[in-house]
Amino acid sequence: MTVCGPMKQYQVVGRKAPTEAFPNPEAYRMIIFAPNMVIARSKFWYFMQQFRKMKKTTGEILDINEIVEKNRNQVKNYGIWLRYDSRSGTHNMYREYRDLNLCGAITQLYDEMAGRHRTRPRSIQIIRTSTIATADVKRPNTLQFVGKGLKFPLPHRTDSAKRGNKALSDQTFTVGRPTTCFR
Amino acid sequence: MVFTRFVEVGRVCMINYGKDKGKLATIVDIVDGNKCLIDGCNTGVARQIITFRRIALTDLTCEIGRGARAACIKAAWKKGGVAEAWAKSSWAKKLAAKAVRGNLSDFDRFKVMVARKQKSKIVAAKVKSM
Amino acid sequence: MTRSFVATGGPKKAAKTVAAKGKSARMYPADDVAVPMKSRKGTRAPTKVRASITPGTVVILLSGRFRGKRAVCLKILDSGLLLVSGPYKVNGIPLKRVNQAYVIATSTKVDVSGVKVPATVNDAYFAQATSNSVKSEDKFFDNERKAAIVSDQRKADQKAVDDGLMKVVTKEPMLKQYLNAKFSLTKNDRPHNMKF
Amino acid sequence: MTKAQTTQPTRLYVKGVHLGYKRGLRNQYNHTSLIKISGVDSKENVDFYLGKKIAYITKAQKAGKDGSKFRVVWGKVCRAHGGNGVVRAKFARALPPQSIGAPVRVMLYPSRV
Repeated sequence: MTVCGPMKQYQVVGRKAPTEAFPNPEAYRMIIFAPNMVIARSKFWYFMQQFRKMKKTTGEILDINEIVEKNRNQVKNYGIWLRYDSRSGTHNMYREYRDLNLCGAITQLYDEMAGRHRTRPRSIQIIRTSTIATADVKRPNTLQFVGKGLKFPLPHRTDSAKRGNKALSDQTFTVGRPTTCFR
Repeated sequence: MVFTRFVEVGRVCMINYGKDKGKLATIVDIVDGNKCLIDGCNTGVARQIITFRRIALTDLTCEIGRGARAACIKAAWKKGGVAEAWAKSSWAKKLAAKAVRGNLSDFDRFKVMVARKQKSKIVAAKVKSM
Repeated sequence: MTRSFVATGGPKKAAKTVAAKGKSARMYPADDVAVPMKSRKGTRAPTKVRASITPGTVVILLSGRFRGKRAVCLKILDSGLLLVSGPYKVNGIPLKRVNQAYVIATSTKVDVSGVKVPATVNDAYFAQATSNSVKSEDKFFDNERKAAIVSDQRKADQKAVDDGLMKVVTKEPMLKQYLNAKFSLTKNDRPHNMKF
Repeated sequence: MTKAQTTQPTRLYVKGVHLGYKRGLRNQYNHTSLIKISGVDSKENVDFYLGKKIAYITKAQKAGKDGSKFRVVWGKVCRAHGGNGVVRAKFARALPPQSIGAPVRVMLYPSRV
């Protein structure tokens, strides 16, 4: 699987193609995270093959639709249980992210796993996800940002645009010295 | 050095990048060490997650709870008189003046130039007499 | 089509008459007769002057002797050139024609409805004058001096226009000084961001 | 101009610099020069300058036919070169290589404002 842009959440329903002997095979529903529907369908068959004796050539997708989170106005804590293959073995992991929606958290996860563990998207399997109440947050990095009365300054940074100039990051040379001091 | 402007819930900030550049928004929640959730219901900025690099903190704050809704923020702005306080700040005045200067016509620029000359003449005379 | 059966001339007289009736020609010339291509001169669409320039617009001249000076556009001539005047009394720009490409139109407008431009001031009025001066310039400096003598007619026209124009110009404060001043780019001027 | 040139009273051009020529990785196309116009940092800003005349001016030892020691190569702005405000320009004669890094004048005409 590849990751391109933000991940989306899909619900995929599929089953074995009906035959004379089994006119009404059982249907399976799965929640898949993928950047698009094509990849979601492919991912569905990848997991199905592991659980049941089914594959794409002998099966059919009954339904696929994107699940859009209703409340995208609040920052929530997401816990994600996953399994990934590193260069030396397979590991289980639990990670926490803060975001407006689950898909955003999943996107962060894929980015971070690539950065910290050089993990490719194809070797990540998401086992379970859930929103976590503030009291249940485990990871210190997340804990930092859920406390009450949190505030911190932005002490040393470059302004993205100064004196009508373009952002410093956009230009190779500039006559204006960056301001790094902010109140 | 003592800091006076903080990333905190209720802090009014100015967006300095992208299509909403130059507009005010309120920090509603802090996502992590790099980004926060802002809401610009008073200034037409959509509620969104934004990185700290793209905002500048102002001196102003308003009293809202974490994750406050648009209506709450609007009320808090009204109560705290944020819009008026902003209009009074020298930062806002500078921006306004800049906008006015940028829109001057050629004739207006000439008038400004003449006025400036007159002013400096008066100042120079005063300085000389001192 | 470089050749046409519909043309005047001996060999095609017959063809012409028949063509007029709408029948095919009974007789036609044995040889193809070369007919000169129709000239497109004179049928050119009149030059469009951009919307920012109207009679009364203060313009900044960009090239030539009066570059950087501001003048008032009085009229758009048939040739598409702009008739401008300083006024002469203010900044020394006489009644002259300029191409709109060499002019920045400012948003400042002067009410020129009261300014009467003599009807004789048209393209021909200037064409005559320029050809004279070009000739003399080619020769000697002395001749140029002579050519620089302005005819009384010109003086009268200039005066007529200036009188009307000065009335309007002096009415608006600072306008006279503005027209007298030169436009120049300075260190941090970005013409692409400027409003004129 | 036959008259003695005094200093130009007003600057009616924008300063530019000849950066080099249009080129690929291995080929260079001298017929088109890249010009950096001062203060132009984005493609949107380039729009104002499209079609504007550019003068590359040098001073020579001997006066030319017109009696002036200044030589001019005229060109004009063709289009933007990428998105950072650099423009492509065509000159009546391709600019010489020693002009790379040299100032050019981007005139304000033909004007569209």
